[in-house]
Amino acid sequence: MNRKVMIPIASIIVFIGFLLLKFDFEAVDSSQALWDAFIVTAGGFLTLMIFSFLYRDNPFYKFAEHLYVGVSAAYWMCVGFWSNIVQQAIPHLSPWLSEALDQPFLGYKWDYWIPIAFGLLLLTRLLPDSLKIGWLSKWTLAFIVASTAGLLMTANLKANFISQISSTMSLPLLPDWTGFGDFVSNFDLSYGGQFIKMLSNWVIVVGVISGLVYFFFSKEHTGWFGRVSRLGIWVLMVTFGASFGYTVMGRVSLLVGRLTFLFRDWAGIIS
Amino acid sequence: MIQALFLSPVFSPLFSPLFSVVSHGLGPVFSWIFWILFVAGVGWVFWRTIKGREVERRVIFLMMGLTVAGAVLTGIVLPVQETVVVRNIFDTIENLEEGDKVLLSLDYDPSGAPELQPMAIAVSQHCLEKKLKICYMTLWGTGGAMIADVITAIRPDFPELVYGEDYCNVGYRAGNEAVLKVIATDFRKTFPTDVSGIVLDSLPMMTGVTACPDFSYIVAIGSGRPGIKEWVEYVVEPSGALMGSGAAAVSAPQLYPYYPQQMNGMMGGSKGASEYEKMLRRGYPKYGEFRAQATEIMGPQTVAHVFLMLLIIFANISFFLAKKRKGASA
Amino acid sequence: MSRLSRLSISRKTFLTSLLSLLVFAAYSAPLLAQDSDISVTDSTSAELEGAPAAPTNVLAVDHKYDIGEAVDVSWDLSFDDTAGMRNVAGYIIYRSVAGSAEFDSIGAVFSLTSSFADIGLTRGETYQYSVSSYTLSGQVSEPIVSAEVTTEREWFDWDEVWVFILLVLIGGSVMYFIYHARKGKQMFLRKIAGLQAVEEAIGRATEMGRPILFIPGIHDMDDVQTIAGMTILAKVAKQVAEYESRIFVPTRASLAMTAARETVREAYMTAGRVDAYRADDIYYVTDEQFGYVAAVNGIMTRDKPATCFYLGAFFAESLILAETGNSIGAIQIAGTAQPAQLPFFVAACDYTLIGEELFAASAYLSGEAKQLGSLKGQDVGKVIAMAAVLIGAVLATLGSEEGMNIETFRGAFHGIWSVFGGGQ
Amino acid sequence: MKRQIPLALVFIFGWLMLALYFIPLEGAQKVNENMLDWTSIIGIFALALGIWSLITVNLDRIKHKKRDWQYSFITLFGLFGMIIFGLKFGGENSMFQGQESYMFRHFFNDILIPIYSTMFSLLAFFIASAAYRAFRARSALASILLIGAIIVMIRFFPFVAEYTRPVADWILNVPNLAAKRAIWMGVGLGIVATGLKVILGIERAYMGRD
Repeated sequence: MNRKVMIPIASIIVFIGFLLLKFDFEAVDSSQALWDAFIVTAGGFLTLMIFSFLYRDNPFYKFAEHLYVGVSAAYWMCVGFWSNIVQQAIPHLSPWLSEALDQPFLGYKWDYWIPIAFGLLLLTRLLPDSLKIGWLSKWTLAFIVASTAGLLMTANLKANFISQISSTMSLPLLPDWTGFGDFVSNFDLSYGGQFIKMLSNWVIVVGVISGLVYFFFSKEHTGWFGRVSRLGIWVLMVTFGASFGYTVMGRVSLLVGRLTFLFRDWAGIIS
Repeated sequence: MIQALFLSPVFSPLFSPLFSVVSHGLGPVFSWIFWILFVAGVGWVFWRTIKGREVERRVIFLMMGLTVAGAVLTGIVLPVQETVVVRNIFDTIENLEEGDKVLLSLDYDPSGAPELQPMAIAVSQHCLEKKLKICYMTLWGTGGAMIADVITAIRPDFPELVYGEDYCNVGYRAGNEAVLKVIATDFRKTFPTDVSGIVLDSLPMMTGVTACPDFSYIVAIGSGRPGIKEWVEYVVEPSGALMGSGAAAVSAPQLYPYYPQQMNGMMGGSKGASEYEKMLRRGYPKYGEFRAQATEIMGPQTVAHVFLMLLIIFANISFFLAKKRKGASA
Repeated sequence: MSRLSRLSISRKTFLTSLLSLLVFAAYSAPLLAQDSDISVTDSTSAELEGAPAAPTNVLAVDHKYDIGEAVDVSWDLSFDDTAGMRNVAGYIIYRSVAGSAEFDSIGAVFSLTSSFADIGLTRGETYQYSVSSYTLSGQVSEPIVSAEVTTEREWFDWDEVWVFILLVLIGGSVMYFIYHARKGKQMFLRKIAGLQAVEEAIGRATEMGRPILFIPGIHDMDDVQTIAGMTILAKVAKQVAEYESRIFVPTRASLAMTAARETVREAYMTAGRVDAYRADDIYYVTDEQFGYVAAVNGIMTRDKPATCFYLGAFFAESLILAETGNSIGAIQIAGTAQPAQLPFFVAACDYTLIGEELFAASAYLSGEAKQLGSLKGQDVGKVIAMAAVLIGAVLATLGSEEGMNIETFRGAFHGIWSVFGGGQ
Repeated sequence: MKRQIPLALVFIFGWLMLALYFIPLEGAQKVNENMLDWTSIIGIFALALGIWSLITVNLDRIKHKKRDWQYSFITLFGLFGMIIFGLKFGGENSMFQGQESYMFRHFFNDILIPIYSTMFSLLAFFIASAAYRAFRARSALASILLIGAIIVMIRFFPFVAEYTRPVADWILNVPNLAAKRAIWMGVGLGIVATGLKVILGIERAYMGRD
């Protein structure tokens, strides 16, 4: 027997062995117990299959990957179909369809025909090319892209542009300033101190402006302009480094979650 | 015998400030084996670095896996330092009055759960200790399961809770930002019923709640879009509701700009969660260390951090050595 | 050089216009606030035994700029809230409908709050409001009644006037420069490192006989980043077609797949190689974020693309993709407007387009004059932002100093600030 | 015609959506809110195209016995299996209850979520290898990246944290804020310009030709 046959068979045997280990033979509801055992066993095996990708691509990873793709695609399609079409659109389109699909009819809403019509236009792509109406699908594309572009322009201008400007333009460059003498005699390096406050405001104002200069396209980045733009990219880089460092924590916690599952729920090593 | 040796007064004080070991781990013998292996592995990587060889990525993967696995198995717990950003949330809830309503939005899925679920649980426990009323909701389709898990986790501590009076779950509505836009002014328009179809008006705790600002405090715990940013944009800014948040470590830095104006506090990643757990533990000692989920995660995280820092240092040593060698040969 | 000098003139014009707008806003803001249908009702001292002092100056004003469904109620804080007994726990707001003397309680706010927005009213109806203060022990002051107010509809949302003005300014300059560029005006543009590498990277893939992988982000066509990614895909695909190489475009979103197919087919047609176009190389994988990542990882390790493009909206998967790409030795060019993912692309990819550069890239690559013109329009937006930040900082600084006669500046600053939505 | 109508649609809907933002009109807000519903309904039709593509690609692979064609069976098996679980028929006692079906929900929650979380947790490994490679003081920019990362990373250590924490917090709160704001402003401008180009029909690569 070659490896192509041996590996799947061996895996199935190991899987069933594990399943038996996890199966609670004293359970009242044996089908429920079987399902519980199956969930834990399969979860653990699939976890290991995905981890095996770290070593290299292999049949186990391929198995998990292909299964994942198929099942998740179907999952999102079913969820989308039931919640967006059946529960959302149908009850406003036709009493007959609503009844057939067990949904309460909620009254006609003509505007739900718009997406349905555009959706059907999209499906012209599925018709044979000889019909030559596939181009109708572009209407839908045009509709979605244009209306979301129109919506996003204002929303983004407000949230990303105006609100960022308005929260930056209120920073005094000399906070709590009562004179140079006071500044020197009360010099304080603590976090809430005047010096740090001042430094922070300067860094934000200078950082924002130099960052914007870095993004400037229509002027060559040379001379003083180049120096400011250089400062801008430095600020960006410090930030990127810092964000990267900050993220490590969260990523490791995900691994901890997985390994805890493996050790506790699956292998039962720790309690 | 061996155990007694490791637990002897000679050794334990040496390490007690560094870390302690929780009861469910594999015990001190294993911890020693683990630390020896860890040091040996790091030493080996260092040796290769000195000899000017790159460390292969698989070796890094293996070391990383062993480090975290070892730390999980030993159950290391490290001391936590509190910060004001987290304390603000704790204090806000601490200062609310009995019967006040809190809206808890869990906008994440199982991948965010290791970091965020502990926050949701700790905040829920705190609210219930203060006899506040909690309304759960989610903007993520997968969030319903998260809410169910949180409720299952807190129920045993509060057996007397009555659904509809002390807490309720309005569940998920599709529409992302649109949901927020609407509930900022009209809660019932989007959530006419709770998750199981009960009309909201028939739940005693929801009388008087017409819009988001009717909640004394909103805690949005989220890991992406729609999440905290959307809460700020579509609820806090237009309606002026008081909000605190819990963010995944990855998105926390970019949410800092909203603190303290738009949200009065933020828990960032498991670090923030473990801080909250610590505060909770101090105020309500019945929440022991063993039940603090985020605190448990912190140990392995820190060990992984040490490893990563060492890797970066080694990488730079090897880089400079290589440069020097190149300079010498040229 | 004449080109540059003309540029600086236009910039000056924009700065001046912006400044004058800001000053205008600063002066008009107080005027807007003082509306005619304001009523002033003076309160007398508390008549009820133990009750707190009542609030004063209760105003009810139709909420401007809406469809006529809201009224803003405001008042001056009770004497016992800020000073005096300091026992005010909050305020209760009552409402009555046109002439009826019956006031219903419609809401309450905490102490130190002096406004309330009543929403969900009927347009054209006349209402009257009254406000009382109350203490924790339950004593309520006499209610202070406002004048009548009628809800009105307006046709322009003046709350959003700044969005409108900036949209006109920025959109206008984008269109202006597009128009100018169309007329054949040459424009200087700085280099973007990642974009210059595109052609080289495609060439390298062709030489090595390996395919090219293009990921247009994980969002659908309702994200502008995806649209920017598609425009770049058009240029990349055209070059791929010319070099007779092969391109894979797995997508996470189904509409993005449709768009990508149109894009690539068009590119192949332009290159005159429509017969080489393979629709099956552009395919939908799954909506599941990490299911998609798992599949793309598989494609990378099995097909070993020599070049990987990641241009669009990315989330946590950014690093998984980039590291897997790195392990197969691919040249990687990434670009996204997600600030949280930029660090990973910067660390793991050869070239990264940061934020706005992603949107600029499509214009750069197209090389069309009208596309390039828009970049200059974007720069005008940056000048506005910089000017606003600088002016704001200077005004705030002056405003924080004591003893200088700068009341005018201060007033102007607060006006601008409040109009911009600050200080709320 | 084929070319003009989509461009006209783009123009009309683009300006309409833009204008509705500024008009306080019952209908305007309704359209704004409905737009999201509409997009998701159209998304389902688009998904049909997607699923169709997934099926044909996999069938093609099996038919031509392309590399790894055996695995296409697994994808198709998963796909159709899940679709069957997601069907709804047979009344209340049937095991097919659409998305409420026991098997449908649990298959996803209990089998696929583990894969999902595991994929996500691969990041812990990749972040290590990326850090090892990228954080070397090769150039001025790389050094700055390195410094930023190091300062923030040591803030988590219990002992040094006392001293490094304020610095790290400051970096995360101040320069980080400045950089993010600059990026956001740029992105805002980029989106406005791109949106405008889309509405004006200048940016239309996504629509192809013919």
